[in-house]
Amino acid sequence: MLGEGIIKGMVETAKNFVGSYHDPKRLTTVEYPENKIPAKENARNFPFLVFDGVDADKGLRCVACQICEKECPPKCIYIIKDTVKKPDYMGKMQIQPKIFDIDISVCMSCQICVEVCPFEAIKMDTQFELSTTDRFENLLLNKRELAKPNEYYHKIHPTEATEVDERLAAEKAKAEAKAKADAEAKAKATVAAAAAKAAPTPVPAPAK
Amino acid sequence: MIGEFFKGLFLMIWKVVTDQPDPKVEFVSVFPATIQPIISVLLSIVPIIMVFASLFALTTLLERKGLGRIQNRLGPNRVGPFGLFQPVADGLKMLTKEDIVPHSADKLIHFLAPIVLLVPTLLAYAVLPFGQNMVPIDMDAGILFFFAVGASTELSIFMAGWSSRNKYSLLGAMRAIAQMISYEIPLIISSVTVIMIAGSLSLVEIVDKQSGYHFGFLPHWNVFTPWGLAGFIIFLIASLAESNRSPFDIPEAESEIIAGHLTEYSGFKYALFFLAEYLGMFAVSGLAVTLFLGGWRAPLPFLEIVPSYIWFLLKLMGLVCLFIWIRGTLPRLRVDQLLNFAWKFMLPMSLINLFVAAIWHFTSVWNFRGAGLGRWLLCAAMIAVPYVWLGRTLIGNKKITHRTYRFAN
Amino acid sequence: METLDQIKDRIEAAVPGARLEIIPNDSPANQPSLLIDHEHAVAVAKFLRDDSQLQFDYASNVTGVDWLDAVLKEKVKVKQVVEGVEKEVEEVIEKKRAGYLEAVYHLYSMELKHGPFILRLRTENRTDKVHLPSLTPIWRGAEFQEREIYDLYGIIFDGHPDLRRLLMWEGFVDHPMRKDYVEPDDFEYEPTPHDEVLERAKEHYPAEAKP
Amino acid sequence: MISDAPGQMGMTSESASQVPLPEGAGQSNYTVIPKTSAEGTSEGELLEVAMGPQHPSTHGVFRMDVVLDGEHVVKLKPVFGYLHRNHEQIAESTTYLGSMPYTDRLDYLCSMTNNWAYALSVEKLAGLQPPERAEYIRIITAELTRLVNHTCLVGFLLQDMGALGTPLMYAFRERELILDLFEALSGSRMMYNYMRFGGCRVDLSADWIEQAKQVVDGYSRFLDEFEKLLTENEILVSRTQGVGVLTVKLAINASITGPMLRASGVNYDIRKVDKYGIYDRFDFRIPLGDHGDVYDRYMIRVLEMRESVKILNQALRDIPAGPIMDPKAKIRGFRPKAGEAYGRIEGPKGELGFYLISDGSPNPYRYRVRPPSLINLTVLEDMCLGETVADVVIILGSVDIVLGEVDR
Amino acid sequence: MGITFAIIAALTLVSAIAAMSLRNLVHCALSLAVTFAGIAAMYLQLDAQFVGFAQILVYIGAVAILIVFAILLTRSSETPQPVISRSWIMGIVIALAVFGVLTKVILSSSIAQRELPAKPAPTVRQIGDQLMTRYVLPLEAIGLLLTAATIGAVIIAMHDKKGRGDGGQNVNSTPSRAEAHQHADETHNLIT
Repeated sequence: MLGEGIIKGMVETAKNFVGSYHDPKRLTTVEYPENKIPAKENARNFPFLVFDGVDADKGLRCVACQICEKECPPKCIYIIKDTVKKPDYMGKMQIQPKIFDIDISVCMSCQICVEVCPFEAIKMDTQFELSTTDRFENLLLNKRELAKPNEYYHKIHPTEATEVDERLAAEKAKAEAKAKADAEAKAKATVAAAAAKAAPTPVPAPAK
Repeated sequence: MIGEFFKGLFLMIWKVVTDQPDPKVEFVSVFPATIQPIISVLLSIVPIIMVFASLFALTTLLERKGLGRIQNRLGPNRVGPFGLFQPVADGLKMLTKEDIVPHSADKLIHFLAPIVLLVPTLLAYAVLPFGQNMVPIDMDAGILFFFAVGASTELSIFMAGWSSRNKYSLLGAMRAIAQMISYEIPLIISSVTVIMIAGSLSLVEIVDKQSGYHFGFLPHWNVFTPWGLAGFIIFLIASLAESNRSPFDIPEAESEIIAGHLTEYSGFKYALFFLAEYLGMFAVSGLAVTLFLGGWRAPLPFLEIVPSYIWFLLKLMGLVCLFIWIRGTLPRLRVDQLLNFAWKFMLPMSLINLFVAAIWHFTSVWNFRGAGLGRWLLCAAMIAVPYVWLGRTLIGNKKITHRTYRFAN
Repeated sequence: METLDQIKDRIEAAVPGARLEIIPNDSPANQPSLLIDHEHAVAVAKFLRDDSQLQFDYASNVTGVDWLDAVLKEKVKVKQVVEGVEKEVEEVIEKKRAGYLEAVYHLYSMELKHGPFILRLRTENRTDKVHLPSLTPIWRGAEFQEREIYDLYGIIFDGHPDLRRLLMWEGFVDHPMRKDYVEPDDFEYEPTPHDEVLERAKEHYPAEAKP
Repeated sequence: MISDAPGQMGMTSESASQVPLPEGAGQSNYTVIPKTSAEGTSEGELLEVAMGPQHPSTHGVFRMDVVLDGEHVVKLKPVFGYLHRNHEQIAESTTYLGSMPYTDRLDYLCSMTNNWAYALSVEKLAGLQPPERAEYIRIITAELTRLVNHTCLVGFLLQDMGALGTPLMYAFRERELILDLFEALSGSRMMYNYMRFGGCRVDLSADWIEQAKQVVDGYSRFLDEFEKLLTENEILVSRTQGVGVLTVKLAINASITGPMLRASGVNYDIRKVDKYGIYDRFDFRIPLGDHGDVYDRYMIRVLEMRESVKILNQALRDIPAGPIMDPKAKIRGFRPKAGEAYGRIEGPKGELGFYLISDGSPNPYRYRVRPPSLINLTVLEDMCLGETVADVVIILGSVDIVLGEVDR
Repeated sequence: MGITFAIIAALTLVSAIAAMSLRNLVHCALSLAVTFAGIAAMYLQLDAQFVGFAQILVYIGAVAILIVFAILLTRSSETPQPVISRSWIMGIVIALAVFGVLTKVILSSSIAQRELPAKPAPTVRQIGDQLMTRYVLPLEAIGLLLTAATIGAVIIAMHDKKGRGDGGQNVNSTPSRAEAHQHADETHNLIT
């Protein structure tokens, strides 16, 4: 207690001083505009809307179910449903949002919209250089600005996107299979009905 | 006329570079006799201000870079290559900032305070021997002059703190004055040892007394004697406190009293305070170099070909780097601890050191075999024993201990 | 730790005249609580703190709850003679309940390391009879929390050493955590996707809010 | 304070200023209170200083109205509410899940433990049981959070002591590594929103566990370095020992929790008492101080970090494979049965509890946070009386507050 | 009697008058410091370096600060008195009389008659030698006096510290929290 502690401390800072020149582990700062830390795969910033295909208007996965709008804790999502169904990129008729706005000055990047979305339509972006000069107009993103292709989603979150695609494909396959089965069943039913019609009098299973 | 002018100028520069005596003579004689004294004075003043002002700029950069590296950061590196123009940018920022004077402030004193601080600080440079043939005034009572002008800076800090009409400023000023007065005493007493041994108040003579080498390599600097080492350390600690540097930056402790007496200053006036503080630090380090580190003398005989002022500046910058290093490491003391330390440790130690220096002086007549070593050890022991004792009592009074901790499962 | 019933009996023995009621809790947490009356609250609290087997020396959480006037629906099994046969029939009885404010204390014991023991105090109504005895003299830890309840719910704690608003500023009139609290509509206008704020701001400042 | 009787001469009737005023300083902001006879013998007058809300060392927008006698504190009143946003009201008007991201913002240095405390309470309310792997993940993240919080706190404390950011920078250097881990796991560096009722949101990868092991290994080296820099430093020791003493009795009675309580010598750690999660499976000890001063609070945190490293080593070694969500848990349409629950955990700052009352609707009827930072401030005045201004700053630093939690 | 002297003398006089007449005590103290500096400058002009520097060191560095501290630390006695005393005529008469008497005495004394000696060049070494040889007894006496004063000051300061009650460590004695402490004390002994 006669100055050794101070000397020890001085030695420690001297070590760090020298270390900062040869030990890159010590120097954690990154000179930002020139160098950037590569984005982590799980990183999230603000939501965007995924669309399939090439046309952002057609391919939007969002069907304007408004669950995210309800669940959003700071209420930064604003959706107005379109009144008519439009064909999506596969040609299937869907309701799409007429207006889909996200106020990213309010959004707190919590990812709850992503979790509650049953259609895998809204995902988190990693883009963070969003500063603008107008905090009202430029930070209110509309549907056009929010829509990003599925390829972009694959680029920023490869693992997750692949999983999502697989799940969607599986669901689709299931749905198709179901539709097929339904169709077949329907067809059968119609056939049966037709057959039944054809034979107006219920003929009990012929015992003959 | 013009030819002579340039010839004189060239001769002066050549003499400065080669470290020859009286460099100004030829150049000054070019001018008419009536203005010669003024020219001569200007030729002494302008380089001092230029050199130390640029040294100030360099040091702010060095400090920020060094602290950055100590803290594992890069430090400023945006303005110019390696951030070299950062001080310029800082200066421009300071100058273009609005000069805010609080509504209820005492305007005149608020305005005068930075000037009153800066002028004595600059005056202190008048007696420092920067090189073999470079001393603005070789005053008979040089060191006394140094301390006299140093003492008058306290008043300006009080002026700054009081005139701002801010509670934090006033607290800061009171702390600053208490601290500076307390540490002036060990500062002066530790330099008295050197004066006593050298037998002169003139700084030039003090440097002259430190010439020569033991065994051909160990210079005759005061720091290599027991009393000199102790005196140097005491002087260094006291000068840290005098220049309000960490760990004695209590007057400006930002976590307690915002910025102390500087709280209500901005823009150019703040820059002046800043400048004066750094200049004060250089001056007091320069004095430490002169008193204990052999002034402008080279550390080894064969290095004497390097101009003397280079050695002075190198030693000065070495001390400044030490200050920066200390600043980057240590937390700040509390006011009462600071004063306790000054009065209960520094003052007795410096008095003991004075006594030891006297012993050293009288034992110089010893001429038996091993006298040098015996003298050295005797003096060292006479310092070390009170150091340990005083250190223990200082700590013992506050019941400070190494602690062990219990653990529960 | 003893069960709540045992503790209740012991308190009744120790503090004669105390009117206690066990409030059940249906959630899986199974943390029933004890409602105590105003007059004996401090005595009961002191008993809980000082009793050697309980030693609830630590008031962890103190909070308020606002219960509005409500209509409670209770299902009661009633024996009825239906078609000549006596049967148990469920009947829904509607009860009107007057609103009240409630202070809830979660007590633990640092000494014996058990808990929680939940204490409830209820005011008589939500408007004027909102006084409760302060338990800060027993547990200093309740000091800021009772101030907070006073601030946000408007329960006045008698015997609190320093009952001032904690979070809202002095001069604020309402109690913002009450269920019927109406947000003021004089905030600074900022366009939001919903623009609800704009609508309300327009009402408040008809002249200024027009863009 | 100007006497109205003109003939009355004497000291008390004069202008009450301690210092002669500069001319034209009529509306000065000085408030000088003449000392009452009960308070002391010295003739000095008291100076009232408002430290904060824009003071550099109040850790946010916190204000202390301090009355000083010279440099000594004779009265101190904390003033809260500058950051008040009625968190509880917001939570009561949103769904159970919707207030999870808001809990991140309570104590923004330890979002993970906030998440856990809230999830724990809701699980108690709804009767959910997270699977084993999720419990392990929770313990890993919570202990990492404890490291982050304590490291930062020690850095801030030294910053308050005037160490010019060096310890703070070292602390932040290490915190950065943990934040990288958290970012890789949850996607965000501070606002994790990671836990869910009945489990966790994302699973750990094997890669992540390896990285975490490296960070944890490096941490004890960092702690050694940190302690070398500071623990024996004479200035630190003399500034902290014997300063801001909190007695055992007062600590318990004032509901102090967390490291502050243990620095006063009370063996009460909810990890041991409640054994929530699966803390009973881990081997760790609770460091206890004997003096209850700032130094003890500092050292307890350093020692707790070492214990956390121990827990982390065990957890990262033993973590089993398996699901991370209770199959009963629902993300959409979560409506717990009517009832109430109080769940609490040992947060890095103390007991963090959530009290919930459900009325069967998707929103909680009552949602209450028990903020350890606020309640630990109860004894601030008691600790500061008689100490100097410089000590007030470090005592406040050693309490460890985050204004997001104090003001909610 | 150069122009330098005139400037210094004027500055000294003006600041001395200001020190007497200004209403703000701190301004007075600062003016007094300027006066001290002026006197030091005069010493320097007379080539008395040591005395000049000692004047600065002692008077500006210590005495002025002492005055300022005294003003700050004592209760303000800034009474709003009129600047000019009612009996100013009497004051002027007395001042003039004193001035006249002093002038008379000085002019009639032997100092005024004596020839100016050749300008000495007293070095610091000479002063030191004189102090240590011829004036050693007065020096020792002054030293003793100052030591006694220092010890006295220390004793007074120590007494004051004790009176303050252990540096304010005694928290329980403050009334604002006594109540709260009572609650804490009511609790039983606890836990280790």
